[in-house]
Amino acid sequence: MSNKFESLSLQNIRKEFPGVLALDNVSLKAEAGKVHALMGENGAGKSTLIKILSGAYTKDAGNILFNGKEINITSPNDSLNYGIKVVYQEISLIPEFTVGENIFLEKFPLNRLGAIDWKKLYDDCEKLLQGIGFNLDVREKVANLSISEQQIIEIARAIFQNASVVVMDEPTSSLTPKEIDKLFQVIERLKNNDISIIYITHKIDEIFKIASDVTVLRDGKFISHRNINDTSEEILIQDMVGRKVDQKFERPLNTFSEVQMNVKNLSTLSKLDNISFKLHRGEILGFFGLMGAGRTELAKAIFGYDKILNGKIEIQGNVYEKFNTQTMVNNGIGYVTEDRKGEGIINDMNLRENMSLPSLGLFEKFLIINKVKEKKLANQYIEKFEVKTPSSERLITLLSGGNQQKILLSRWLLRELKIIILDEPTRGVDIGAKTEILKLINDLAKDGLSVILMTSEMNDLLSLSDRIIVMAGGKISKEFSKDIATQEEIFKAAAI
Amino acid sequence: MKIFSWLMTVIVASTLSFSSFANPKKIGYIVNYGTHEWYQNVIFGLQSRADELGIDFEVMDANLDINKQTAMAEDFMTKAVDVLIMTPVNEEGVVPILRKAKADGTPVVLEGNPAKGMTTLFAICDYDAGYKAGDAVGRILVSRGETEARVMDVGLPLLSATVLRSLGFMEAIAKHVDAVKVHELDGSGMIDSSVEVASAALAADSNINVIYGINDGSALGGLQAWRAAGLPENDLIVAGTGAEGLAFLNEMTKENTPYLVEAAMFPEGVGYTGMNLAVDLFNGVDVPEHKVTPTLALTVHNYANYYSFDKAGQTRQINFENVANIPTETKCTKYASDL
Amino acid sequence: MLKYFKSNESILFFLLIILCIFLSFYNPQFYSIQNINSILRSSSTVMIVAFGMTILLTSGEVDLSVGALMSFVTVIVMDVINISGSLFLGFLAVFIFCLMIGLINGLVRTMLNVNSLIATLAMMLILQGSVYIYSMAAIYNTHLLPFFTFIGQGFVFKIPMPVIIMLFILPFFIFLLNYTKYGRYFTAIGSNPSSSSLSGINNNKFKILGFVITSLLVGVAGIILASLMDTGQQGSAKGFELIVIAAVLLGGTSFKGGSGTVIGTILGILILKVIDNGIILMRIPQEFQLVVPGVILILAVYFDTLRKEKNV
Amino acid sequence: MNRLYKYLNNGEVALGIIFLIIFIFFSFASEYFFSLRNIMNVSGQLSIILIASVGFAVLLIAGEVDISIGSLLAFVAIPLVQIMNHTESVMLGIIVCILFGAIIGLINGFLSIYLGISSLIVTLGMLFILRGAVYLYTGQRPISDELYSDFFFNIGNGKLFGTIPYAALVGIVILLIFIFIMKNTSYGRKLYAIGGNAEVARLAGYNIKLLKLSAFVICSVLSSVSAILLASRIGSANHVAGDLFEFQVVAAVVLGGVSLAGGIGTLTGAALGVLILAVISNGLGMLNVESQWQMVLNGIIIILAVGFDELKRRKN
Repeated sequence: MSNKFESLSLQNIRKEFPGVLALDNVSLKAEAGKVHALMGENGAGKSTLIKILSGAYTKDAGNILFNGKEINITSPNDSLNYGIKVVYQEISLIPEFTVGENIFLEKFPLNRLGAIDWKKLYDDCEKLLQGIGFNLDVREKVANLSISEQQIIEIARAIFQNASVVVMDEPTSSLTPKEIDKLFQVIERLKNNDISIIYITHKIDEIFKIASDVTVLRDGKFISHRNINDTSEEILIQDMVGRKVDQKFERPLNTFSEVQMNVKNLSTLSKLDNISFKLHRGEILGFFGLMGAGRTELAKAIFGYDKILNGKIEIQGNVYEKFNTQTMVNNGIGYVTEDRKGEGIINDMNLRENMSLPSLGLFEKFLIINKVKEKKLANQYIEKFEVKTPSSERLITLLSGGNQQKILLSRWLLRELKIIILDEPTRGVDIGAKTEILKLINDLAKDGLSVILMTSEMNDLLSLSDRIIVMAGGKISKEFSKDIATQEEIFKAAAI
Repeated sequence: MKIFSWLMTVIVASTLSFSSFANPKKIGYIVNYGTHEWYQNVIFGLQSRADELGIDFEVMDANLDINKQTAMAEDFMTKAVDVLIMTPVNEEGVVPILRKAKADGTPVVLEGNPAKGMTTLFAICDYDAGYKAGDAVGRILVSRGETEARVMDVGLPLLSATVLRSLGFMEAIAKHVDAVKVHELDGSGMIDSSVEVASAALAADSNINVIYGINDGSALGGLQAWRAAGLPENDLIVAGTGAEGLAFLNEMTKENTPYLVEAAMFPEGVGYTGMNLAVDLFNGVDVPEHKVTPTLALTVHNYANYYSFDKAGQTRQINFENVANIPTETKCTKYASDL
Repeated sequence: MLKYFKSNESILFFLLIILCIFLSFYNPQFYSIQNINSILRSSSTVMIVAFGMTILLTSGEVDLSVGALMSFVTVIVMDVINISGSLFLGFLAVFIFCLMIGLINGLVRTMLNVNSLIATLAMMLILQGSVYIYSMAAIYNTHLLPFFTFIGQGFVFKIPMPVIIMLFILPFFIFLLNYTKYGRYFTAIGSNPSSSSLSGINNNKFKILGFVITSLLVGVAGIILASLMDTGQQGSAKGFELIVIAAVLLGGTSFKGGSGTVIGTILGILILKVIDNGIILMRIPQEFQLVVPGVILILAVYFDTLRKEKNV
Repeated sequence: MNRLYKYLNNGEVALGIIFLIIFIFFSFASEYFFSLRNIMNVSGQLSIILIASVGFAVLLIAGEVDISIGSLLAFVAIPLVQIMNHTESVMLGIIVCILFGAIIGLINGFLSIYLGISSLIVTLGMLFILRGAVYLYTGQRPISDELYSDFFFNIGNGKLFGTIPYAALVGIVILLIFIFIMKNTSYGRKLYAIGGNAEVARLAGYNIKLLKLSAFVICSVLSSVSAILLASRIGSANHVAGDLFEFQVVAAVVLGGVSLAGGIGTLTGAALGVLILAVISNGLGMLNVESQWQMVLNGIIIILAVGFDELKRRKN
């Protein structure tokens, strides 16, 4: 690979899975020194395309050209040899390894005896990280780092040695604005080194900051390739969704009186420190916090998943000091996790079974589950949310992330609910589904459901929340009512 | 008090030293399967004699782990026992131990089967024990006017000792009537596996009139399988081996039981003899290479001479004297090496 | 009925039929009532315990202490009935003891968070040792209660009692795993414990329940075994845990939790037992009783893997 | 302070402290325990389990398991003793024995990796198959060492300068080599990586199948080394050898903090696990504790030690 990298072309790529045509005649050209954005809803085929590039899948038809010459990628090794590096959306690091080990995972530096040269490894690693503007303890175990720090390691790993193409799959989804800025600087540097970047994101504003070209896929098909100067937000959304959507979303100023849940002085061993707040009936309470602020921890503590050290929760007059998830579910609370794969879906179950898991009591008569009734209700929600599946009896693992998320939401909505805790409900969800989900949240609140909305999407937060609580370092740092909340103020409160 | 006990010790010690032979102070016994009833009774016999002689007697249980047995031999040598008694988990496995013990100067007495490099052994004759039971069964068959013995042998091919028992049993019967081994089974020496394999075998062919078990569990397992299959017991004869514990006494003393013969091996007697042998070896007395311990075919008529059995209290008491008076071979008819 | 056979089960069913046909050609005795009864009787204790083990494996746990517990049960039941002369007290003692052991296994697993493979391995050692602390000698039947003998050795309409007991328990587990929420919960807990907990399921409660059910079933099997042996025998049921686990795995339950069926388990046990029986019928060296199940286990799981790969 | 806390929280240090407490306890409780002779004996005795445990731990770290090692112990001793008896060459016997071990490792690995059958199932099947094969081949009679050579005797029974058992030396050398490999070579780190997250490792371009296969072979080969030591100690290829050996190894390795889920744990920890169980066994024997109590105590200690470790992990 001594010759200089110029371009990588994917031509008429086709990939079929049993029953699904994942990619149909898709083409894309990545050129040295340019950022090529790849967009599309969930299930559009972006992940499949990347996996073909990285050698995780092999294509059924089509060509891959490297500097104009056809190449064969049949294994991750082939891909790495051509300098194609992928930064995956899901963290793909070894948690028990140190930062340095993870970055040099592909090739450990060896000394003359053939053993790992630890000093060189850590020295090089430190240099590399400083070179791209990040400071991390290279000897720390990755398991002890925050998600955003892990994301940085992913990126560093991809670029540490002779990359020609770096594929980034939603790299900013868990980064703070400051870190995103740094990432963009890194991308600029890569561009200057004639490296090509394939950049996948849902955040349209990012594209206009860094990309030169945009390719849009929909349902496994190639839709458009546009120069960034020839396009606009509206056009891109239309390309992705296939129809015009109103992305803007407003919620009128509301006042609430009936307290649904009262959290008092909640603390946990791990992070939370003396958290108190009230949640009203029909209210959407937004929570904002940077990585490590303790939002997810709070959600899990309230829901009874993590043990609390002290404090209590009052729900409609009942006071709980000791409780588990069962207590909360019985009290009409639901929780949608941010970690769909790890904590959400159950692989061995189909859609129906995944959906009805917490609510089997609804279908139970004399201990027997009425499967007909269960199926009916499941199908109702599959239709309502336009889940793309041939039937409710399909294994959930065969669905795309967005569709899985819809099932997980349905898991709670098909039962009588008073409060729902949503942790990043739109993460990794395409724009079409995202708007649907946001609208649904609004409708549910109108019907009297109380919503705790934890999201990093500032727009969603501001447009939906009736109040916003900002967390930092496991504490509540500030509370805003809808009318006075601004993006700047929120960031200020979060960055304490 | 302390002075008194000290004085006693001195007196006892000095009297002992005046006698022509000094008893060993400490003897260790590595048992292969110490929780088994048979070995419980062997240990009882060893301990009884050790107590009589004032010997400190310790037991370690290899629990059928051949690796552990080697480690335990080393441990006993560390504990500086005067004599080491061993029932090998497997007789071939102790050859290196014997070599080490020789280098260490620890005399070793084996129980059970001979091994290369050993000095002395105390054991029953497995072949002869089986033979005696077979002989008794043969007589009963003749007295019943039967001309053929159709035998289900609930055996244990894992051990040469148990194979010898089956062999002796069959050869003795053949002296009286035609002997056919209809089934040759591996009951693992356990009652539950014996029930299982015997059930299957009886389903294949239940034209049987003799069940032989290489130990009590195997014999009872065979009998239980027979009962569970709902077969008539009138013409059946069951013979077990070992007189390991209470099992055969319980069954044999029932009304109308087919369990008529037990090749008794008197484990308590085995232990008692073994302790004497160990003391002799320690004292440099000329010991036989194989000290045979008594065996006898027990029936409901003669068992009381050797065991007083309390059925309600579930205890048995051996009569060491009567057992010692049983005429005993000086040499076995067949050994493992003859197989 | 056919609807309840998932594909894996049909493979096993097919295998079983072939085995039976083969054996009956070889030895017509195979189809004698006596032989079938012998197979079914020796299968029934394994099956009874395997119902519980299926639940445990489905929920991602395992219990290696079943064999040791079973032999302990034979000793307890015989001893207590001997002393009290009451079947009821004997059974009560067994079930209280089993309940306790199941609870301890479950609590060690959930509260101390010890991997169940290790926790129950340790329990196996503890039970194997403590049964001799309870009594060094085997306990013989001195109560001579006819009903006790009937449990293991009796027949009803020519069907052995252990089989009838098994058939009595079986529908309960088919019902439990297929038609109630508990079946779903066990699957969910085994497949993704975080998710099931976040769905309001008390994982620990159901895991403990799984251990307790298994132990109680061991109690039933142990009573049958005691009756069959007419003895309370320490050291009996040696290697029983491996047979049960092998049969459940052969039946298509995954060791990683999440999928398992009672029908599959039953087929797995029947296959293993028919092989055992066939080896004796055909008078093949009994050593093959070790080799053949090993090969079958690997092959069956291999076919299952192939089938699953095709489906994805 | 923080550093001290971190240090004490390290699993191996905690195990080391447990070991020391046990060691000191037995030293005071038994007059025989704390003697050079006994300590040397124990170090020789535990080496059989130690060597197999090293291999087993390597395989566990790589995310697979092999519970057929007990049967393997009995199986590979057969070619060892047979060849020794027939050719009078101990070395040839050892080589063929290890070769047999490697082949079984390859078979286990092939079935689980290339055919995709869970390694637990494959090796459970292999456990039955190998034991059955041993019974069939030997007719359940041990094959004794008829060569009776000093060299072979000394492998498992001899002592360097009359004090240090050769077996212990073999064990320590193998342990140190593999500690080094697992810690400081890219091969070792790759095994950790595939055990920790196989998908990540695959995307990093590792040949996972080959790496896992090699771990199977290491496990089987090291178990074969254990088999050689055992054969020397029992002077035969014995059909009852290695029964329930796999349980002892699993208990020791997990006690040592190696995770059954793969990717976590160290060989130092595994060795400490072996050491603790061996010392307890020896100490209780020295105290003349009855075997049934030994079993009970062993069970309780395993639960407490692993439970304590887990609780501590959860607190963090």
